[in-house]
Amino acid sequence: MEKRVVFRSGWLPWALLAPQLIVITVFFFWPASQALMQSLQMQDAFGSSTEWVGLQNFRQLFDDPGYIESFKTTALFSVLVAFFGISLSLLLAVFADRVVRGAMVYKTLLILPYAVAPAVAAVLWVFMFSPSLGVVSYALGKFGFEWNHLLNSGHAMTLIVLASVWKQISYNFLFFLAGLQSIPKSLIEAASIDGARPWRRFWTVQFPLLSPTTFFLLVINVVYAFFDTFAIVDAATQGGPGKDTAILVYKVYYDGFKAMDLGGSAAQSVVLMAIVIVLTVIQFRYVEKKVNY
Amino acid sequence: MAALSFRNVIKRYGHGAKANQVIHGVSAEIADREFIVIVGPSGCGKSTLLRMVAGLEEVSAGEIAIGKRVVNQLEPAERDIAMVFQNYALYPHMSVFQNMAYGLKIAKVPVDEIKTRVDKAAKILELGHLLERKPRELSGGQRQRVAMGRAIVRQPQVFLFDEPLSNLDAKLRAQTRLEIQKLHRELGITSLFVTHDQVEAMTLAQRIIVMNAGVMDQFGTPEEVYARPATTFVASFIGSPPMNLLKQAPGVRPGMILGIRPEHLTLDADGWSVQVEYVELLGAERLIYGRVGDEQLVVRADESQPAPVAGDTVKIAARQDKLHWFDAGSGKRAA
Amino acid sequence: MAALSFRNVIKRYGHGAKANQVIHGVSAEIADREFIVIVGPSGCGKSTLLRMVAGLEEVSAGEIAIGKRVVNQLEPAERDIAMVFQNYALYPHMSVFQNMAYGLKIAKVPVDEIKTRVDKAAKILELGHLLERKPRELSGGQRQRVAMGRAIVRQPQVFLFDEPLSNLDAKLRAQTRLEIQKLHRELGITSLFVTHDQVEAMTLAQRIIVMNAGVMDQFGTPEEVYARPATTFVASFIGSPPMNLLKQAPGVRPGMILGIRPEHLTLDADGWSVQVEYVELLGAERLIYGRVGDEQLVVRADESQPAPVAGDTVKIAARQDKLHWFDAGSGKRAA
Amino acid sequence: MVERRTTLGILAHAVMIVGVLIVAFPLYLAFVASSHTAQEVLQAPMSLIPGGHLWETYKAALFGRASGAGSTAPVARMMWVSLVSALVITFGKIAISLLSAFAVVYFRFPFKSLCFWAIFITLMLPVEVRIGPTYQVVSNLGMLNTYAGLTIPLIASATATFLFRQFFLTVPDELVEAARMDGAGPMRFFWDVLVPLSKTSIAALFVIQFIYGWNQYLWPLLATTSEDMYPVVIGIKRMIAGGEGQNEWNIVMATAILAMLPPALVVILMQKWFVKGLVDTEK
Amino acid sequence: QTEIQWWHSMTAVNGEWVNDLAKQFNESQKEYKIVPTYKGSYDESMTASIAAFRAGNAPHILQVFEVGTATMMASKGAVIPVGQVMKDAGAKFDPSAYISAVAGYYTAPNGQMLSFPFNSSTTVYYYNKDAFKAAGLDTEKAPATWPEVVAAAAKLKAAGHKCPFTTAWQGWTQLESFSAWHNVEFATKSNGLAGMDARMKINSPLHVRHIENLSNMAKQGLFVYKGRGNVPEASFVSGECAMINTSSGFYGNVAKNAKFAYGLAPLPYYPDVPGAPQNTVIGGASLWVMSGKKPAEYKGVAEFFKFISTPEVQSASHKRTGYLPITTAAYQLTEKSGFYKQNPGTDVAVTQMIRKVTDKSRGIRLGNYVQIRALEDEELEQVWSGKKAPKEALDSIVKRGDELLERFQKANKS
Ligand SMILES: Nc1ncnc2c1ncn2[C@@H]1O[C@H](COP(=O)(O)OP(=O)(O)OP(=O)(O)O)[C@@H](O)[C@H]1O
Ligand SMILES: Nc1ncnc2c1ncn2[C@@H]1O[C@H](COP(=O)(O)OP(=O)(O)OP(=O)(O)O)[C@@H](O)[C@H]1O
Ligand SMILES: O=P(O)(O)OC[C@@H](O)CO
Ligand SMILES: [Mg+2]
Ligand SMILES: [Mg+2]
Repeated sequence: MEKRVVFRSGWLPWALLAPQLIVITVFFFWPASQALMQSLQMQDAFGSSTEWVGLQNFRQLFDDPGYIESFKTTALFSVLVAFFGISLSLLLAVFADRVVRGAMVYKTLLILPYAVAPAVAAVLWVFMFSPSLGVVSYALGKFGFEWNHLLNSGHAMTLIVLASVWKQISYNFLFFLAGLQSIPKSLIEAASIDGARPWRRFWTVQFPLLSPTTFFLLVINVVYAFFDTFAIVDAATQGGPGKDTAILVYKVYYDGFKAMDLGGSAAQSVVLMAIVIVLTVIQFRYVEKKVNY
Repeated sequence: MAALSFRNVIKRYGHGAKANQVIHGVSAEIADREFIVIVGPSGCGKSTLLRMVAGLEEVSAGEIAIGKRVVNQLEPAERDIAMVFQNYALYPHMSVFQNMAYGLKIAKVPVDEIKTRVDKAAKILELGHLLERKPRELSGGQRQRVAMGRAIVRQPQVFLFDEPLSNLDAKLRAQTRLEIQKLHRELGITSLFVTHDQVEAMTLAQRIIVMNAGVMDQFGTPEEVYARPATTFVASFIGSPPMNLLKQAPGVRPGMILGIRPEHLTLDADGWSVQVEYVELLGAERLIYGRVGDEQLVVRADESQPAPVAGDTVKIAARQDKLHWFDAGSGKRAA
Repeated sequence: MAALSFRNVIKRYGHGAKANQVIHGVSAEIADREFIVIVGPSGCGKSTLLRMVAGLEEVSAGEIAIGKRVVNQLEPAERDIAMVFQNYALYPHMSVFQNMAYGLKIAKVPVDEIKTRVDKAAKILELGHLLERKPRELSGGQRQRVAMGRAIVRQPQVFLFDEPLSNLDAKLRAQTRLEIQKLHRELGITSLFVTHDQVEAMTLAQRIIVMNAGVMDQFGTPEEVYARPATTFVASFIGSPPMNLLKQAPGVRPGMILGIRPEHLTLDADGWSVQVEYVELLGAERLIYGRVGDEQLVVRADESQPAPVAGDTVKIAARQDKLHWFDAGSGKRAA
Repeated sequence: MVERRTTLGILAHAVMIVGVLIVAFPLYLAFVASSHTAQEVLQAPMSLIPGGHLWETYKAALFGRASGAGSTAPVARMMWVSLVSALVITFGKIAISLLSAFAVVYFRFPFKSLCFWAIFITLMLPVEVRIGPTYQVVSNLGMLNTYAGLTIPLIASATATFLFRQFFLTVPDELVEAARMDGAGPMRFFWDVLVPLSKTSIAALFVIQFIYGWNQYLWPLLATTSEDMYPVVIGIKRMIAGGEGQNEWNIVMATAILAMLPPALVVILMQKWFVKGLVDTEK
Repeated sequence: QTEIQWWHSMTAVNGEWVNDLAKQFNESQKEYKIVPTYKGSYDESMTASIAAFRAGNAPHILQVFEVGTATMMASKGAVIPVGQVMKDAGAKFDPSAYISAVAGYYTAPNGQMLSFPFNSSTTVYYYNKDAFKAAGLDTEKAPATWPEVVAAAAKLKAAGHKCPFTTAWQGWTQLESFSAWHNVEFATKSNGLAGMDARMKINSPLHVRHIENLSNMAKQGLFVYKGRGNVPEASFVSGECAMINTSSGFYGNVAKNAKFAYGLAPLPYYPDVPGAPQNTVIGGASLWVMSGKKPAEYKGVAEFFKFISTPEVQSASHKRTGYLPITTAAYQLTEKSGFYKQNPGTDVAVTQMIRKVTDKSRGIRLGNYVQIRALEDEELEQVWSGKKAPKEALDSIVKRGDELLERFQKANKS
């Protein structure tokens, strides 16, 4: 897309772009190419010996059932986070949209988790669900439900999903609310004159019209689940039990920084970058199309 | 198709101390198959009145009846009405066909019949080739027709239109006006049409309701409203340029207002001396703006009359059979 | 204040194979202090022409001169012009005062003088009490006046207006038209005013440029353009309802087109038989739509004439001194 | 809404109240825990009514008199580090993004689309995926344990540039034209018109970036090695070591609450702008 | 004043101890200042420091747990042997003053002491006497064998105890120490001490039997899993779990925070295994000196090491934390003070360690050991949760562990 009128200057645009270009070159492209290089190397922990190994790291990666497992874990986790994050916040937004009195109070309380760091969110949830001193696990115990995320991978997954969804709900909520409020009121009225009751109206009019917002949030939530939840996993389960909650970023970090397998970790970085680039392009295409019409 | 009655309808927005009454007791009986236009300046309560009929606003007091049913307590869906909105309110994510079919689908009309009815409406409105398009792929006029189509397929008792033409350009507006008239002739559905444009009102209406600040100033045929405006408000609102309303011109008694339309003033006759301020040429005719004493005056003159220029003083006479007299206090028609 | 010349101006968008020529050699001499309106349908190149004068678009070929200076190569700011945009393009974050003062501030006009000039302009436009407001706190008409004020304070050689009234409602539009005229009388600055509304063109212009698909069809006073349209395009574009253009009516030779304005047709005379299709009442007069043979026809009749209804057949005659003849091939005026 | 029925209204309130209760519960719990002594918190289940040790706990947290597991560094200092880095990230990102978006939207120049893609490819690639090499780059540049190291690498992403670009595209062309007619050059236009117009977008980005900067975890975990450069989020994690029972949960929770306060304030005070800025520009 | 950075992983009581040591040293002289920084758990701080080293930003002194020893040893040029540091600084340094089991572990084949044995520990057994009493068990006689542990646990459970037995550092206590204690191989090549080509051996029938035993306990609720690393220790202090296998270095914490009577005892064993009990392996951590610093700074490091190896400091540390006294002199000093008499069980760790060692029990030093620990955790968790059979899990540890060992061998071959 282009502006009709543009300024003419040979050097000015470059001067304007310079800070950004410098920063991304030094802190993005350089490291990224570094990652690419390292993915083809094998190094000892202290970096004193380096050996080119071609695609061996990648081969090893995809031969490793643990990695494939981690893919599945990530997929499951992202789907759960995106699904619950989006649907719960949509539910809240739909009702918040109806509420007139007290709306401000509800809204303010609902957006608070946005301010909480993922790492802190995990701490809060671990604290609630700790098998020995958690208030919630205690309450669950009273109902005869033994909560133990240390051994039960279902529980562990539930815990990180809960914490991640909780953390993300505010953000989604804000967008949905804004999205709902930007749907022209007359459309709702038209639908009600057409005979649609609230439930039907929601599914046939409001929800389809929210689809740009939903799509946007879907991408954001998936990216969030892929990356920003590292802190949650690290603080809540450390990938356990077994490797049942070791999502991809956690594994990158773990293999690179804990296991000191730089080549393997770099190879994983490269794979992740590829995934994200695909996501970016999809998102970009979509946004671009949308702005055009 | 049904008659429509307003019985002392009142509308207040807000509650208690903050309540703000915007409709002050409107009563009107609209016959079956009639085409009624509600006209009035912005904020006078036209939309509010219409939306009460639609069920989009609650009636604060009084009754609205469609046919024999008082509908005050019914949901919009239960009133058997259809409405065309100013911005059309087409569902942007549905095709033209889906837009028109939506209401029928909800009413569980069989698929076959939906198709027949939509096709028929599309044919009437010449939308046949556009059925698969999305609203954003249509021009303003086409969108407007889809909005009408959506109303038509429902075969409702009453059509409601809230300024449906105001987003169209002048040419399209004129053309759509004709289409609406044609449609009404064909379908004969009782219609309530809101506009603030008096030309629209005059050309479309069988009867006009002139609203003024929440009050119904006049309810009559276009001819009546034009020829015998019930209040100074109606007199000045209907007709362009508006009727000259004179308080101090020679021959006007105190406490009275004399109304005379610009086209009923003749140049070069034996009458008031008018100072010409400027002249506007409108194709076939001229508007001459002038001043008699302290009062502004407009004369509409055609080519056959002489053409004064700004600064001239001309003599002007009014056709005596076209004088309107109003009470200066109430603004009501005196004779 | 300065004269303005177009010398065989051509405009192409794009380059090479994709080039798209939209202005095909326009030449015109506009005198100092003249008020020129450029009128034509959407997409005919009006804005493009104006924007070339402003320096917002490059001239592909030909010359534009302001006063004695060819301005083709000058930056907009150097051309000593001011422009009023359709959407006003007010700086939303600046107050009215700041909006008007911005250009002067950049030109480093001393603060005192800025103040004087803005105040003066504000007074002329009755904006004095609004100077501290932000554009969003103004009504459409007020915004329009601010946009004009911004142009005025610059005391430019030439005023450019790109459909500045099209966002206003009918009443305000009429009123603003008068204000622009008054302003032009007072300041006498050469003005180029773009519109697609022929009424606006007729009422405002000293001379009208009628554009049609990148070509200047006619350049003349409103009276000339109305009374002696140079092409069928001009004939049908100017006047509402437009001139009837008949190819097959009795008495029209093949290869020719007969033009006759609706107001020059009289009912009940000894002439063509016309089948009335419907009648539109416009306050003081009626538009009678009918058909003579295969051709559509509109008659404008005032109250004094009889009032046929749809379905009637009436006799219609044309005033012989008001006939226009065009060549059917080129569309050019024959007589 | 169209329906007048009160049942729906009541349902709406009910859903909101349940939602708010669930969403706010963890925060309430944290607050309650921070008002008890460490021993009281360990009483499974902990009392759900606030205790009387609020002030002591916060004092201990803020000034580092805790004696529990892990780090006992004063939270006040960490808050300061967090604040500085969050602000540097926020303003740095907004500043460079405004400039580059301006260049990309309002100029035509060679290799424009290359630059464009180079910038936007960084849009969603978070530091996490190139964490190792980035760490090395930063350490090669000697920026570990500095505010620069803590912040600049996080500035290297295009989110803000993208947002501004989207916004600039919605600014009517006529405004540039009017400015040009008024004699304004590019930079003049940028400062006098574009930046003031971008206020809402800037505000929205301020919120997003502030939160983003404040809540960083993985990067500071690596980029800081000295305790007086720990941001508060790391501080919290550092306080938890060696099992639930050993941690002074009251202090941990007090710190969590403290760590939340500044971003929460930013979010609450700016929520109106935040959404507006994002929605107006189509994300 | 020369600042010396010291990164450690000591928390709670042990964290206070470390800070106090630094403070005492800093107050004892004016020239140097030790700055201790908590860098997270053992594995966290180790990886953080390696990363820091690569970035040229390593601390002077780094506390690395025994698991990281092989990695540190293999690092070429990253560390300076402690022996060297002391020699260069002209400090008197006599390796023979150290308890041989400890010194041996950190000494290179050429006899050079590589790191300073700072907080060496070994696995011991803690039990809650109050809980034992409530369950009708003999509070003065801890269960000595695994069958006795099971029986005791069953009684505790019957008495309503929710967590009769747990273990911290499950890999260390239940596989590594377990192997040495029963004199079976954990890995070939003398558990890695004799070369980088060692391979895992922990799927032997005895190992399987033990894990099966624990797994059954878990099923019956006699053993409750409380997490990785030292995390489970908290559940003992809080009284939730009545018995725990963990480091002797946990003593200080228990002594300070336990609100109940407790006892220390040797690790349990299987009485039918010949040679059991043998001895336990060393745990805890040692201090490594990183390369690339200024001579003056190394001098300070040497001074500090000298300070903390004085018998007085050593003995005080031992008493305070439960870590082993690493010099014979310190042990004797402690004994003389009557500490062991007053605090029965505190000598368990020492006596367990100083028995005669075999090739299978001298210690364990493997490459990529950190990850092997991690996969021990992962696999064992699968067993406790019933998702994998013990044999299957142990086989998997062997297989995956061998891969890691191979990789390490390859990456460090030259
Ligand atoms: N929801 C509302 N709450 C309070 N007052 C309202 C509401 N809707 C309309 N009003 C007020 O009621 C009066 C009538 O409004 P209404 O929309 O009916 O006017 P209108 O005649 O349709 O005007 P327009 O031609 O501008 O559409 C106005 O004064 C308006 O401010
Ligand atoms: N930037 C451009 N690039 C390519 N073609 C253009 C551009 N701007 C205008 N055109 C084309 O030039 C022609 C004339 O456009 P212009 O805007 O001058 O029309 P206009 O007479 O002002 O119409 P309107 O009344 O709709 O404003 C149109 O066909 C238009 O599509
Ligand atoms: O708790 P510590 O300090 O004795 O250390 C235990 C570690 O050796 C386990 O590998
Ligand atoms: Mg209205
Ligand atoms: Mg135009």
